[in-house]
Amino acid sequence: MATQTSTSASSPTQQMTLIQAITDALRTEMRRNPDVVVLGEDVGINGGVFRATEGLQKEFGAKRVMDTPLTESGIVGAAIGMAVYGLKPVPEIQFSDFIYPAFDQIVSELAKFRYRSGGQFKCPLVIRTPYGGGIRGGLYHSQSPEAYFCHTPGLYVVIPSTPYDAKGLLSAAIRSDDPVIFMEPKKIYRAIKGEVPTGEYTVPLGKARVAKEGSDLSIFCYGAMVDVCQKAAERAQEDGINAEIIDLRTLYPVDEESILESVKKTGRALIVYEAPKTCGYGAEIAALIAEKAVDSLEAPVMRVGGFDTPFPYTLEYIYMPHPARVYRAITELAAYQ
Amino acid sequence: MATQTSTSASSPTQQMTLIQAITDALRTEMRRNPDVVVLGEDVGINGGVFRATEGLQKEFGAKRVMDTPLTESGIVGAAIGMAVYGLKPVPEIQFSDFIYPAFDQIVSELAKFRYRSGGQFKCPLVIRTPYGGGIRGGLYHSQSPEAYFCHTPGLYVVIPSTPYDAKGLLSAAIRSDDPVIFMEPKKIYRAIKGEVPTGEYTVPLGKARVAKEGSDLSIFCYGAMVDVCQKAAERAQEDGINAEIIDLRTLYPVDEESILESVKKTGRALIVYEAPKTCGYGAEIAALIAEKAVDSLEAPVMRVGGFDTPFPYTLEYIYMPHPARVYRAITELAAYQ
Amino acid sequence: MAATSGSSSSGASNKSPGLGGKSGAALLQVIRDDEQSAQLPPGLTAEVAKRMYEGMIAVRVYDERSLKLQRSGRIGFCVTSFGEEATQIGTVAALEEKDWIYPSYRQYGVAMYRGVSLAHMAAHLYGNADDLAVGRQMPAHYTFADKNFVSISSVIGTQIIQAVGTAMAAQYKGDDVVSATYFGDGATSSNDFHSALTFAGVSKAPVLFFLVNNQYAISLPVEKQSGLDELYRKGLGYGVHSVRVDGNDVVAVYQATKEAAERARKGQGPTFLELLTYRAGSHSSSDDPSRYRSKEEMDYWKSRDPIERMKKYLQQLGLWSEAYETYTWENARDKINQATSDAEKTSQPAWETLFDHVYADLPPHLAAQRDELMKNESDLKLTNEGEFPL
Amino acid sequence: MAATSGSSSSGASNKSPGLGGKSGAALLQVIRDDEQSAQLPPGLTAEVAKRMYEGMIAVRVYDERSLKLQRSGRIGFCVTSFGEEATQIGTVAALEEKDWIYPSYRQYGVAMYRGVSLAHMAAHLYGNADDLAVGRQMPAHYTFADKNFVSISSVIGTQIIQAVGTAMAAQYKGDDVVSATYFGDGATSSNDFHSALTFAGVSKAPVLFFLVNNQYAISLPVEKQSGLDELYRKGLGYGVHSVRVDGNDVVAVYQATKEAAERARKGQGPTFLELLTYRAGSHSSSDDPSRYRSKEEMDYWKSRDPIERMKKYLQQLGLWSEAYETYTWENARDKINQATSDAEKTSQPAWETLFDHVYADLPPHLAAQRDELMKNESDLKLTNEGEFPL
Ligand SMILES: Cc1ncc(C[n+]2csc(CCOP(=O)(O)OP(=O)(O)O)c2C)c(N)n1
Ligand SMILES: Cc1ncc(C[n+]2csc(CCOP(=O)(O)OP(=O)(O)O)c2C)c(N)n1
Ligand SMILES: [Mg+2]
Ligand SMILES: [Mg+2]
Repeated sequence: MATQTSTSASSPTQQMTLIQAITDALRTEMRRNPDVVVLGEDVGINGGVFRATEGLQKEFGAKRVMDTPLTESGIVGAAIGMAVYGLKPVPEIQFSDFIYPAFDQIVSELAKFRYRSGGQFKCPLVIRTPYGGGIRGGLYHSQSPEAYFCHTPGLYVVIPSTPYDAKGLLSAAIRSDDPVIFMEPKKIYRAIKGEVPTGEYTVPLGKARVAKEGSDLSIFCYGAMVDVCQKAAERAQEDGINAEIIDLRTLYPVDEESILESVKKTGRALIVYEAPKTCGYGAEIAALIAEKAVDSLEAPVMRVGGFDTPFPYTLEYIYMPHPARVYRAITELAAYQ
Repeated sequence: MATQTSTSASSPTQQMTLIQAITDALRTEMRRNPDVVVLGEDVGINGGVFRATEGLQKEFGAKRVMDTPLTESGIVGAAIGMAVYGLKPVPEIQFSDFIYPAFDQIVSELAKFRYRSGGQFKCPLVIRTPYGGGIRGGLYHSQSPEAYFCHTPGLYVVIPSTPYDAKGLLSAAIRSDDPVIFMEPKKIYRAIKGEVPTGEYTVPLGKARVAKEGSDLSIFCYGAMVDVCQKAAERAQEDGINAEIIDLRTLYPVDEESILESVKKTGRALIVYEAPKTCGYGAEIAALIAEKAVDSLEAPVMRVGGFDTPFPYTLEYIYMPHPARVYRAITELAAYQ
Repeated sequence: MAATSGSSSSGASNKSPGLGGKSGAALLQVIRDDEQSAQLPPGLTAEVAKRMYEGMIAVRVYDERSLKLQRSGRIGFCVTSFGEEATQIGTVAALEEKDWIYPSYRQYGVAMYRGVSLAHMAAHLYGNADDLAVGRQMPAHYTFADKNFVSISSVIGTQIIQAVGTAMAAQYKGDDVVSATYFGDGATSSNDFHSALTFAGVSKAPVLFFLVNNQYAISLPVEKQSGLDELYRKGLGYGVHSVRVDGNDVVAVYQATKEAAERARKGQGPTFLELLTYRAGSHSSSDDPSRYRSKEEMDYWKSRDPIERMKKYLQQLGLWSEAYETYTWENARDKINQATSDAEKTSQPAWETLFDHVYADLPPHLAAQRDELMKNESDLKLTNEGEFPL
Repeated sequence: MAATSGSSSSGASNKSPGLGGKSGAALLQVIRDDEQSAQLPPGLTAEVAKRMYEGMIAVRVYDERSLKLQRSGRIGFCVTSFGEEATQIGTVAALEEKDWIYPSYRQYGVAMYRGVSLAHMAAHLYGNADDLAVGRQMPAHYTFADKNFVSISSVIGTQIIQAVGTAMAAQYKGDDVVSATYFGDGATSSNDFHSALTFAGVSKAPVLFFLVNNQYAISLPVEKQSGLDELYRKGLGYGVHSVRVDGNDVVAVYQATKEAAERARKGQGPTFLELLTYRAGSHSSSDDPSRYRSKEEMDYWKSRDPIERMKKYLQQLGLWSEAYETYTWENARDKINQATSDAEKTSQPAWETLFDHVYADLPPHLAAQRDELMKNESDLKLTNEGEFPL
């Protein structure tokens, strides 16, 4: 069942942006466990190009917060070697568009290390990487490659949409015994604020979250699209359409139960994601529903995704799913007879 | 509409295995166009580890059939530079499991070159690579990474299942003005034979093929799975279940029309593929059906895929979809009320 | 490359705060600080020398202009190449127009020297309807097919091996074409630096590798990028002929390039040229270098400004006058200001263009997506407001 | 590394048909052809010398056995390391048990020397239920965590950077541990050769790079793999201390490794060791080398067999006898034959094991897939017959 619960301490909270929550998670986990190390391009003295690691090198030193040469394959490969030895590395890939040079290390090595060694070795680590559009980054600073990793057994894929979840999920990822691809919706790094406990807590991996309860149709989304869907759903609410929004949070392995439960309740499903529509992550959710909840369906399973083109610069506002587009899909879906 | 047609010449034919048909396509296109060059690991004097390029270096010389250093990123990157300049390279990646070091060149460069330059530059080329299980290759000589490429706008993804199609599709790919990932089902390289015209011909990209007509349910598959599905369907026929088999041939962009037409006719759909089930290519076909043919559906859209684990060695026979498993899915699907 | 006339070993590397160079290898230089009178090296005409000077000024003016546009919010992003003008102009001046260029985002000066239209350059800064790349890439990702100036990727290093592929293709076709690629010190760590040098070492294809060592990859100083003091030695690890050049000395860059291009044309294979320079500006308009480097260091390198050094050299040669100086700067400013003002008035690319150039022909699924967009959203009042990217 | 006692420059590289080496750099050697009497170099005891000899013989016997099993169809595939025994045994003998090993598929001899159970090795050849990797990988992909012998990937080169990561981790933790990685001449072209050397050059982590230059990558001779004659120079391109060693001279390999490991332990950073050898057998059981290399070349290298050379050396030292020789071979054969016969009787891994070790805990979707498999297919008579892979 989708959940709001967490192992949250009843500690004091503070207003944070999503990126502040991420920095706070890193700081908190590094204080807690001396084996947690951070590495990546510009993560040290510069604090990361988005400032996610701001202040960490100052507090923990250059041996624990390492500026690396410009090789993503090297960053991930070295992190694997560190994790195999027993450290808990949290490498940063500056933009998820630049994760492809490390694809071989991720898909061939990171994901398969435990399996191929019969459980003798493992390399749990967390790759943090900002993803998605909305910052006018054009082709190479906007991509959403989550589907690739969700087709790669051995990995967890996690995407937060709120500051609270960002800290809790990242903390859980760092404590996990499995490798996690932790993708951060950079569009809302600073746009979304919320109360975040200042102490330690985790939000469990593998559990979706009901972002908005509803009964007429179900929207499945994650990351920056949660906010877009919320805006669209609010507008639809004015028309009397009561949409449920499920924030998937962990994309892989996904919380199947929460998805099917919601669809069985509403009979209608819409999946919203930024990546190119074809073979995107939304395809899996649609397929899951078509396989396991087809008898509940009262309408086609709809997808709103990015167009099947590379990501543009000037016209990104029309490329990315926006509230008006999602709203239109909601009304169509609700009206379907 | 799915098609059997092709621009086949009425030339004489010859019995060939699938891999012989591939060699024949390369030879034929190289004779036809001096700009076609072949490069890869062991493709020259050794004729390729599967012998797909056997005899080519002898006929066309070492400048046209180039043995390269051991770097897939280099092979694809250099091929892109050749294609940008006007050659038509046909690089071979020895096993598709080793395509990941070239993932960046494929996803960031090959797929986006035309788009990012506003059509000023293009780099049409054909990456040939054997894929799939069935040769006892274990984790790293068995993978089916097609879904990754089908989520990458700018690419064509093509997989033949018969010698006739292998030659015709490869010839079409080499003549295409777009980059093509041409994946070869190595399990059936030598297991499947057929009549192949010895002259030039092409089989059009973007068109599926009806491998078996039927009315009770539709099976969508490609590559080595076509034969598996055929065996399963024959068995089901004995039970009076008349399955239609669509061999997709071009996975991306896919022949949507043929898929929807078949499902509308049969009302039942099964997708069979070797890759890990989750977020595999079959998810897209299922999603397509759930989106555009939901009203025709009389049963859940079923998928038989590989398990969501890495590919095993000893137990590959139980990992890969086999006729008995597909047969069971067919009977379940046909019986669904 | 010992034969470059006028070249000499220099102590510059020891004086430069941001520089390794402990072992003090020969750095090719022509414009020397201590020279009282100068001579044009054989093969360099006064005309080309002046054209290079003007070329560097044009790049400087273009950078000043685009930074201003970015600061005032008129364009979303920009990259500058302050201090690196000589690495662009000295190289391109020594190449022929038929030679191919695989640049990184910091070498648009190469295209400018080849005479691309400033209107097109400005259109690209704005990503407007006249942009030859149809507003798809962030500014600084130019493409000029008619100048053999290949489309730029943001992904560091990928162009290096492509340049080798083009050189191999030219070799295969028997064309008298050299392929040249530019990349930074950071890029030397990328996968395709390695694949490129490997392929070049084996194929002996006619390719020139211009390593623009500006001593930083965003915030990372070159000492942390490599265990080597002198990056030109990287080329040696692949059996590729390698030289180290003062990248703020446009004449030395020109000379070294000429010699390397000749080698390539004669079938003597690739050359790896380290052009030692300094990124005098910020990495991009999103970057704040005061976070990671000292004022002293920046000041030192300001004193090594390639335009200033060339100016003195021209003065020594008697090729310079006040009027010439004034005209050159003003002329550049006028043309560039004109181009950017025009570009500002041009509208965005049409929405339909989103779907062009994914493939040679529009496939059915993209036609459907386009039609749906145009049908459903063209009356929505959507605009491109938002934050700016890194 | 000039101080290695007994080392000398050799002309071997010029005599060897498969070898570049035009510039004839010093190749470290201890066992010299022309030596009439020999001495043990300081630091090498007679006991270790003999243990190395026995270790090489064990590898040879293991290879002969696995090839026979493969030829007779009892196992699906095998890799041998004929002629490369010294590169495995000379290195591991000079390391400590606490040091970590990141091997390629051709260095199981390293694990054997550390005393792994032959039963486990044989189980892996068969991919049976006793295989520590649960029958998931093709033969030659051993894993022995208790010997710090890390899981092997088929993907060329990926382990090299991982070894550096482990060395950095040891450095971070302050552990006195060296990380050693093995890879071939082909692997020097891989992405992660480059990332590894880059990271090592900068971090100065305690890592040893053993480049087993057996002069072929399947069919590709090393001259086409790199533009360099002497691959050890690759290390210099990263500022990493580099040496070239006769890889068929187990004593030279031992000496060079000892010295490199000491440097690493003292915090003096990584060493890159080219071990020059020759792949005397086929690439794998799927390969036919007669397609791409001459009998003369193979014969020449047979005359440089590392076991034969060590035998002569031991004879010169008076450490050898007929009885010792006979016992050593027979003992190795007995043990290995016993292990493989036992392995043949062991059943396959249970089907359920397919789903283990994907994650630390079995997630719901995998539990469901497992249960479905067991419910629906366990009464089907499926077996693992089929073709063998490359
Ligand atoms: C593969 C990749 N990784 C990371 C980045 C982010 N990034 C953009 S520029 C840059 C530094 C490049 O440094 P260098 O190669 O020295 O070129 P310079 O900017 O100094 O001209 C980085 C890390 C990228 N664009 N591509
Ligand atoms: C990334 C990658 N590309 C291709 C292959 C196929 N392959 C297996 S071994 C090999 C040659 C390796 O040569 P080398 O590194 O010299 O090692 P050797 O086999 O000689 O020990 C190739 C090309 C692979 N396993 N991985
Ligand atoms: Mg730089
Ligand atoms: Mg080799």
